[in-house]
Amino acid sequence: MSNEKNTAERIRLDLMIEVIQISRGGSGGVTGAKILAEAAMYEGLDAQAIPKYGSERRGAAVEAYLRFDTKPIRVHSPVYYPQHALVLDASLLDRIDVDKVDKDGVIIINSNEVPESLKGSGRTIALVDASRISRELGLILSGFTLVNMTMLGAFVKGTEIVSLDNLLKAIENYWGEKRAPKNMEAAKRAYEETKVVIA
Amino acid sequence: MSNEKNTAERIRLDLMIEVIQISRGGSGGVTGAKILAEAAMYEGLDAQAIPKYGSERRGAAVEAYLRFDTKPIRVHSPVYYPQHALVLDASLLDRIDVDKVDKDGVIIINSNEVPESLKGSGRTIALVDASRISRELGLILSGFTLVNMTMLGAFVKGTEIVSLDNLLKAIENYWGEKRAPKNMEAAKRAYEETKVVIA
Amino acid sequence: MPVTQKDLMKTPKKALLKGHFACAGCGSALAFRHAIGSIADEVILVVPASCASVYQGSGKGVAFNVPTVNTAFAASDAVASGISRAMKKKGKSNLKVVVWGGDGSAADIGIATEIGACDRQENILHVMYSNNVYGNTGGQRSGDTMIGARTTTTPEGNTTPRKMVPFIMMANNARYVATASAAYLEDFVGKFKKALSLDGFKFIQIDISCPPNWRCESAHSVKISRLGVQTGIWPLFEWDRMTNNVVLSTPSKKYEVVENRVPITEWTSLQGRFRGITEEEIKALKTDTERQWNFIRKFL
Amino acid sequence: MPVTQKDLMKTPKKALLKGHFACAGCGSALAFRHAIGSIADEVILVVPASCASVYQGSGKGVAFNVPTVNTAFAASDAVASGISRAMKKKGKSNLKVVVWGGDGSAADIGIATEIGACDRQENILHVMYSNNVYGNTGGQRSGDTMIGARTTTTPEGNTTPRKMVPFIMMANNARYVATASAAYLEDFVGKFKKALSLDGFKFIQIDISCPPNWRCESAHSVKISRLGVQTGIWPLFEWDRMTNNVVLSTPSKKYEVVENRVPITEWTSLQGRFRGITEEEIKALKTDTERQWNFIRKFL
Amino acid sequence: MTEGPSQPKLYPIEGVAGKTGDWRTFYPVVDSELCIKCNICWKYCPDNAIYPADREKDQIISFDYDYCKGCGICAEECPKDAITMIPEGE
Amino acid sequence: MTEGPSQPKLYPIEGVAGKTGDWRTFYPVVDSELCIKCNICWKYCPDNAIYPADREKDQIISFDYDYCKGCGICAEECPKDAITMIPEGE
Amino acid sequence: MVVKHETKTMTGNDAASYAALYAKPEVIAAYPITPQTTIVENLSRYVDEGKLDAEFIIVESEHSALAACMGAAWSGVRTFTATSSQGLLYMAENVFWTGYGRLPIIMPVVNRCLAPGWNIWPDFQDSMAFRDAGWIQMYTKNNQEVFDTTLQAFKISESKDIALPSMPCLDGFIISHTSGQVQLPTPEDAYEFIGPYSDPIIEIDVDNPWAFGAMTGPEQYSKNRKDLIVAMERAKKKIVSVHKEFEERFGRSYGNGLVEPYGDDVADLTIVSLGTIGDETHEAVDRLNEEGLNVNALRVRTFRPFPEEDIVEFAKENHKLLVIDRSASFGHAGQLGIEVEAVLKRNKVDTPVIGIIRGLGGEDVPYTKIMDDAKESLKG
Amino acid sequence: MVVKHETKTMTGNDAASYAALYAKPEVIAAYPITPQTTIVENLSRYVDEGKLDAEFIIVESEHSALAACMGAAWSGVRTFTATSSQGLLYMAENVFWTGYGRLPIIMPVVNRCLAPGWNIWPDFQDSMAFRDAGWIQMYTKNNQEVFDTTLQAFKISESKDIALPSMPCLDGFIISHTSGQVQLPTPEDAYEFIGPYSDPIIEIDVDNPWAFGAMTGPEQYSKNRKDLIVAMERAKKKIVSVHKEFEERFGRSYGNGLVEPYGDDVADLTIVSLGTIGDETHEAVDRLNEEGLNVNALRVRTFRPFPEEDIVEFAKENHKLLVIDRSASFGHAGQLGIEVEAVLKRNKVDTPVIGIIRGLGGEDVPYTKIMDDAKESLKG
Ligand SMILES: Cc1ncc(C[n+]2csc(CCOP(=O)(O)OP(=O)(O)O)c2C)c(N)n1
Ligand SMILES: Cc1ncc(C[n+]2csc(CCOP(=O)(O)OP(=O)(O)O)c2C)c(N)n1
Ligand code: SF4
Ligand code: SF4
Ligand code: SF4
Ligand code: SF4
Ligand code: SF4
Ligand code: SF4
Ligand SMILES: [Mg+2]
Ligand SMILES: [Mg+2]
Repeated sequence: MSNEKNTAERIRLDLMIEVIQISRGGSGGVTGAKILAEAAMYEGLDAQAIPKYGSERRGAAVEAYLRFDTKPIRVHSPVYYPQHALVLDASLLDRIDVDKVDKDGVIIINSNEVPESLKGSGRTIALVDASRISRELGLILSGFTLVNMTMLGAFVKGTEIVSLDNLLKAIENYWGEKRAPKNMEAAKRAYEETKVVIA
Repeated sequence: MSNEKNTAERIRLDLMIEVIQISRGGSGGVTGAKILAEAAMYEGLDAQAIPKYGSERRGAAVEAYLRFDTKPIRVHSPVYYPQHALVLDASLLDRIDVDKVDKDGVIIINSNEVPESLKGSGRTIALVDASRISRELGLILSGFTLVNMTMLGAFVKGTEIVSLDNLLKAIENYWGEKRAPKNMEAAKRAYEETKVVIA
Repeated sequence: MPVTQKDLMKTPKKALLKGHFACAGCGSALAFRHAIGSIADEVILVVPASCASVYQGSGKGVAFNVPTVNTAFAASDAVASGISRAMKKKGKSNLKVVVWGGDGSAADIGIATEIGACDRQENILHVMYSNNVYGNTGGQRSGDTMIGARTTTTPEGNTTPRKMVPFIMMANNARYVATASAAYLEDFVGKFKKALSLDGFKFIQIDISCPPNWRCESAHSVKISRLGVQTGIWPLFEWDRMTNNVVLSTPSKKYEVVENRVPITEWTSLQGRFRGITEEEIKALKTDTERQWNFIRKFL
Repeated sequence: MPVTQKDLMKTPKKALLKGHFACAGCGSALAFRHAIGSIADEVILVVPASCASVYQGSGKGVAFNVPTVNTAFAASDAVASGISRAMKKKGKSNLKVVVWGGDGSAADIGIATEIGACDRQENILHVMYSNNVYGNTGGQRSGDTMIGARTTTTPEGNTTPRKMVPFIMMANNARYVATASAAYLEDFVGKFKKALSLDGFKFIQIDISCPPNWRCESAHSVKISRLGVQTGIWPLFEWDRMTNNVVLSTPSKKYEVVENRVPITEWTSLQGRFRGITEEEIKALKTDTERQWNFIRKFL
Repeated sequence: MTEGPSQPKLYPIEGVAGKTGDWRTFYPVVDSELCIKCNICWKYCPDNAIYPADREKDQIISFDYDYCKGCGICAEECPKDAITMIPEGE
Repeated sequence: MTEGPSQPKLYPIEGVAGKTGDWRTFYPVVDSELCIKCNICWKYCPDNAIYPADREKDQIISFDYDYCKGCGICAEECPKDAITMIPEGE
Repeated sequence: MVVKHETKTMTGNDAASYAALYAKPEVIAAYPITPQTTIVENLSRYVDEGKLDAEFIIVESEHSALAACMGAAWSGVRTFTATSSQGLLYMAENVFWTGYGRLPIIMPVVNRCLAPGWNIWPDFQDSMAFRDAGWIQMYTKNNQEVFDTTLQAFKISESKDIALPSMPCLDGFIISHTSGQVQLPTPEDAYEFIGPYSDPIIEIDVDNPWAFGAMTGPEQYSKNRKDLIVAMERAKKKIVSVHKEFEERFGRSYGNGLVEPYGDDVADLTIVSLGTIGDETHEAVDRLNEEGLNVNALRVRTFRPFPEEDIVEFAKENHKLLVIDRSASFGHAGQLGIEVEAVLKRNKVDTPVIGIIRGLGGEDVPYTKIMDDAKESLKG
Repeated sequence: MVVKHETKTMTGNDAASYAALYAKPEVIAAYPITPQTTIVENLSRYVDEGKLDAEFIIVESEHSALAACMGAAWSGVRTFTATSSQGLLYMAENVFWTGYGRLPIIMPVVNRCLAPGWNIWPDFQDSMAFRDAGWIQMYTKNNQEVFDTTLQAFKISESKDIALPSMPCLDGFIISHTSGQVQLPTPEDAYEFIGPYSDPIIEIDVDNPWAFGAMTGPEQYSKNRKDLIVAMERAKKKIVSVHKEFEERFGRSYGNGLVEPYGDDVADLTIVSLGTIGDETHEAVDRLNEEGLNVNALRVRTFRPFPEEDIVEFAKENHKLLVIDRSASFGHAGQLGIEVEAVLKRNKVDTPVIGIIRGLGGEDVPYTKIMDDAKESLKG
């Protein structure tokens, strides 16, 4: 269960890659994870998106997990030692145990800057102001800025597990003709704007 | 299960005695059997009264079984090969398989005379006009003549398994002060009037 | 479409074959014979646990000469829903799905199922025949037992009022609700056929007398039912969602006026279940009867 | 005994501790806070499966600061009966046994249990808070879903009328029946306390808004509830067995007159569950609202 | 075609409870003098054990004693008291 | 005395769902100029996150930001529009 | 100890009712179903006549019957109900709730088979369906044992270290409606034996509120269940000790309370069974012995907790087991048979086991039939 | 046979919904309960959107959900529902009715543990409680198998020589709510595989009336049950043959349909389990093998009918079994463990069996835990 190999090695060795995602109830995090699993499928990978259900409410922190593998996935547990972390709301960063995230992995954060707690950690951080992008594109529901699709772009940029094309295909497929364009645009813009830095 | 011993032998050998009773739904046959079991208890016997439940309705034929033994009874089946038969309504005689009743047993019938079917059978028959006795004593409920207590007197007379005194005690106990006298009287009169004949 | 005695004679076939298991004088079997008989060639019966599940027969065969599905005690309206929908799917909506059950299922254990089917406006008719008691299990109190009745679970007399399922079904927006009595068979069959002509969930409660549990002479079965109407204990009426109005049925019209009613004791005195009923109980029974009439009056 | 906002401030203790699991803007938690708060030192709560079984908390502890028994979905009124009888036996009849549950248990799966307790005249109060939907499982249609509402099991809009459990309880001869709204908390708490002062089975339905399932802004929660009353969609009233009469509550009085009502679209337009509602649906919803008023009028 | 499973399925027959005439303790007799062929007795018989009268054929009612349970309703309801209940065996 | 069985029993605590202030995306602020101490906001808060105003002590309402979920009802219901919802972080 | 006894002739249902009467439950809720009905009727009568000072709740279904008892149990009072067959299934949710919630409710189950078709006669399919539910289950052989077991059940279930509901099982009609002799202690002696329920397992308290059954995570949940597993283990000892205490006081016993052996210690064949078949088996054993066949018997009185050790001990000494089930786990085999095989396997006992199913739907299982089966098994 | 496939990413509940959609049931009735809910929602949507031409009955309880399906089944149409946990218990009476009545209803059960306390996470206590009820039970390991099994279930259950309802079981959340890849055949191919339900097992017919489920005496009753026993035996073969046919057509298989062995034929330890633990076990086996430990696995896919022969065959060759249950029969042991022990005993297989219970109340059972358990077992 622990990090036996680093991410680069894992990819080379065809080992499974695991990701933790943290978001707020109502922000579509679970949908995002599902779309990512679909994008990975287009990539030819086997993928799993596991929402951690509890009594999540709108605004409360919600975890989800992702797995990607070149072989069929036979593991069903939550992810304990992820390679990467996807943080849809910077204020939730303290909800995940960063020490359990692979040192060589990427932490993708909806933020303009490296959060205090990570500064000087030497970690690879992918940063994007997804909230702004989403707001600009009008991705708002009942006062809630929907950053889920946007952050997928950042994830793809930060981890390169799936291609942007396949991500866009998955988004398009999920949202359907009418609603896809805005969401694809959000992912694309995030992809472009994401900066990968070493903290 | 078959008649391994005749009744006389059974009593001598302390073997179980089994009885079949047939009556009409609503005529109190089940109560009668229960009271008989209680009378046997006073006699120091172990006794069982088994109503055969089905969808009996008022007027329809209802079977019940009785067992008496000096040892605890461990048998729970219906009675297949009774020593005696107790027939609360002569018209129901054809509902029981007389061939399965012990040749040396007694068939107690609510009737003035030996029924056609038994004539010349050589069987021991105990006869009493219980309906008349009951009517005379006013043992009638919603137009139904209640012969159950009356026939207990005949049974006791015919089989001598329990004493009249113990029967009366059981009747008294069941009916309570107010309603017992009439019922005891019915049993007593039947006891006196019962004629045991060889058919 | 008023039904006459003549009409009762014109049934497509006998719905209830002779030699069934009902007690002598059973009002439920009597009602069944005419109502189900009137549509015996196009009915599907659903029968919850009740005397009807027993008097239909056993072992060798059944006395019900129409398709019959016996169901768990609380399941019948849902089973009927499933049948009705399946028949619709098969293009056989002409077939009438009728639940024929007692007060136990309709008023107690199965009322959620029934209200559910009503809420969904399923195209079925529920006939609740009420002997005011769990007859099949030997006469325990049901929700439809009236004040003062001695049952095996209320040996000193029941103290709570009748549940009045017809009112509940009115409140629950059924398509059609009616009450009936085994003493007024033409009236009953008329309502039964009218109900079947309407789409949606229909409910009829028919009070039927039950000699063993009412502890009465079987010969008095119909008479007691009639007295139930004449004493005002059991008001006969129809209610239709379209009008939200109650129409009193002819046999009951006169008895809306308390003065016209036959004294309640003429009805109780014929029944062993009321032996020992006290003055207060009679009074409470009358008060509850008036409560029912008052409810009805709101809709007149 | 009219309750004022001042009275709301005088609670024996807080019934609902801060940091509970209800969604932001939950009308049910709001109603709970004041009603249960008003008798927090002498209440025993019975909670069927519902949002209330979730928002009370989990894991470390609970936000309900009163004795609480969580029950199976259909079991609460029977559990409450058992508690009430046991307390009677123990000489603690002063304690109030309150069922606090949703429309799912009260209108659907548990209505037989509820009608049974009502029939037995158990000394309990059932508060049905209705968000017109199975909230806890993610917003499926319940028996109390109104015409036109989009739910996850009626994505194209519900077609059947609301069940109107209060009417059913009136028909079922409850001791006291009332409706309430989370926008009129003094009115609600007044009814709540009145109910608790009476012996027997009492029933209150309070409509509460539910931001996630009504797909509305949480800030609009109270406003939408208020509009529910002002549009006439949700009439507030009391009914008492003793009088068999309905008394319209002050907030609703004006809206008996159709002309006085706020247009229904002011209410629907704030809620995503009515997005795409058609003219016919609106009409059907209005017709059904009028049906409810008509039922009430019979008892005025 | 495969045969279906063994299920608790029963078919309609007459006399499922046997000849229920057996249950009787009284039996009905009609007085042809009194009978006005109104068929009220027929209507009220829970056991369908009365053959109805036919005015046209001038035929009065009669009983199916195989199945009549002897409840006595017909006698009680006959407007002309044309039916009498007689104890069985008499 | 024997100890009882292990049963699913929980005791009341504050903050069972954690500091639910976390859930907020907007937070309420009151304008003391506008507030008339009517406590309507207090009444309508589902989270009991408003400390009521006290006219006698001339004290206006205030918020318990640890638990306020930011629903915005108080702002919506305040008759004087004395409450404003501000995006978190601003 | 010398105690006064009175012998009465009564049905098995009467015997269960007497045990309840003597235990003085404070709340009773029940719903009628054949063949349990007369228990409900007896208790209504006791209460209506003032013989029993209890609240009797005439509910509208079995789901509510048990629910009402649960409400009473949470309130800390002694409570009682009874059911059968469809009724037991209809209350299924609450049966598990009671067991998992550790509420000490006593509920005789009058065994009757399950529909369809409607059939009111006995088999054990109904109670067997709840063998996972966290209830103590004891199968009785006659009216006397019904009384004794029901009384013992109160004492066992209400112990704080046990806190498990009990389901005394009695064959429908065969026991429930058959009259036989039952020795009754005085009501006072009976009550003294079980004692008042004065230190309840759980009790609603407005001054010290708790919430029962709120959302529970895997950790606490599995802790509760593990404690249930342990409590069941403890219950075995408790059943034995209460049974022994009962024997000392009233002079009657059923083996050690868990299993009742009959006949010689060692035999060529042991007949293992439940309920009245167990009693009938004693008759069969005597007759087989008379015929010179070396057969003995083991009646499993307590099925939950399952008396693994006792069965294994007995099986070890014997040469073959014939297990007679009156129910089946369709798609596999009889429930008792399966579990007997399992414990022998687990304990490496080689004694062969033959499992047969008899008496489904109330088919009669006379001792002659058992003798035939035994002879067949001796051959095989 | 070459068939078109499409791979989609979907949850386990979606997979069950697709199987239902493709089978074209004519009547569906269901009631929501976490974690089954999305199946109901999917099907409502299919019907509301016109994708599926079925009557959807939005009932007021699970008792009614299954009852409505039964009504439809009696009417001779294909029918479908789904439930979980408390919902399954609430419909208990009808679950038995359907099994004993031989109505071919397909009802996925999304496994969730039973209250109290409320807990929405998975264990198998719910479906296990119905192992006597006359239903085929298959436990699945992932989303793909959910689809495949649900589809197969229609073909198996609706065969006239089987006529048994089917309960495909899927771990709540772990399967039901986790998205993964599922290969879907075309709707046409899927439908062709199971075929229309054109020769119904039973069908209401006004021209040839019968009564179903009337009072039934012991003789006919036990005849019905004996036929049920035999049908379950036949079902084993049918499951294998339908599974084979499925494999030929669609190229996917799960062992022989009854059990799925994994790893070497012979090992020092065989891990026997159900559901996703079975899948996780494969991971554990590979890793244990990598560590040089000789371990293999047997996933019991079909629990009812119980694949006695297959388990025995496999056990014979191996040296020790570790059976992992995700449920317990309180007062005895894990249900799978008990039954595995029983069949080994019955068939005189000496291979020792160790039974453990894991994952109650949704406790996670990662392969690391399984590896630890295996190592422990290898020692003991
Ligand atoms: C779940 C369940 N509980 C109890 C029963 C037993 N039971 C069968 S019929 C019946 C009473 C039926 O009463 P009612 O509906 O009034 O019909 P009646 O017998 O009076 O015709 C009862 C309690 C049952 N079959 N199922
Ligand atoms: C027997 C049973 N069926 C289904 C469920 C699942 N369930 C739990 S809460 C709920 C809906 C509750 O709806 P409602 O009563 O309206 O309360 P709300 O969640 O809206 O507050 C459902 C369907 C259950 N717990 N038990
Ligand atoms: S008990 Fe009553 S309702 Fe039942 S069959 Fe007999 S008379 Fe009819
Ligand atoms: S879903 Fe609705 S009722 Fe449930 S807690 Fe949230 S707001 Fe309240
Ligand atoms: S009721 Fe009387 S008069 Fe009328 S047909 Fe019958 S016997 Fe003749
Ligand atoms: S006595 Fe009864 S059963 Fe016989 S004919 Fe008359 S009404 Fe019919
Ligand atoms: S509602 Fe507005 S005015 Fe009233 S107390 Fe609150 S902030 Fe002040
Ligand atoms: S925003 Fe909502 S939770 Fe916060 S104080 Fe205002 S009403 Fe309360
Ligand atoms: Mg009835
Ligand atoms: Mg709700």
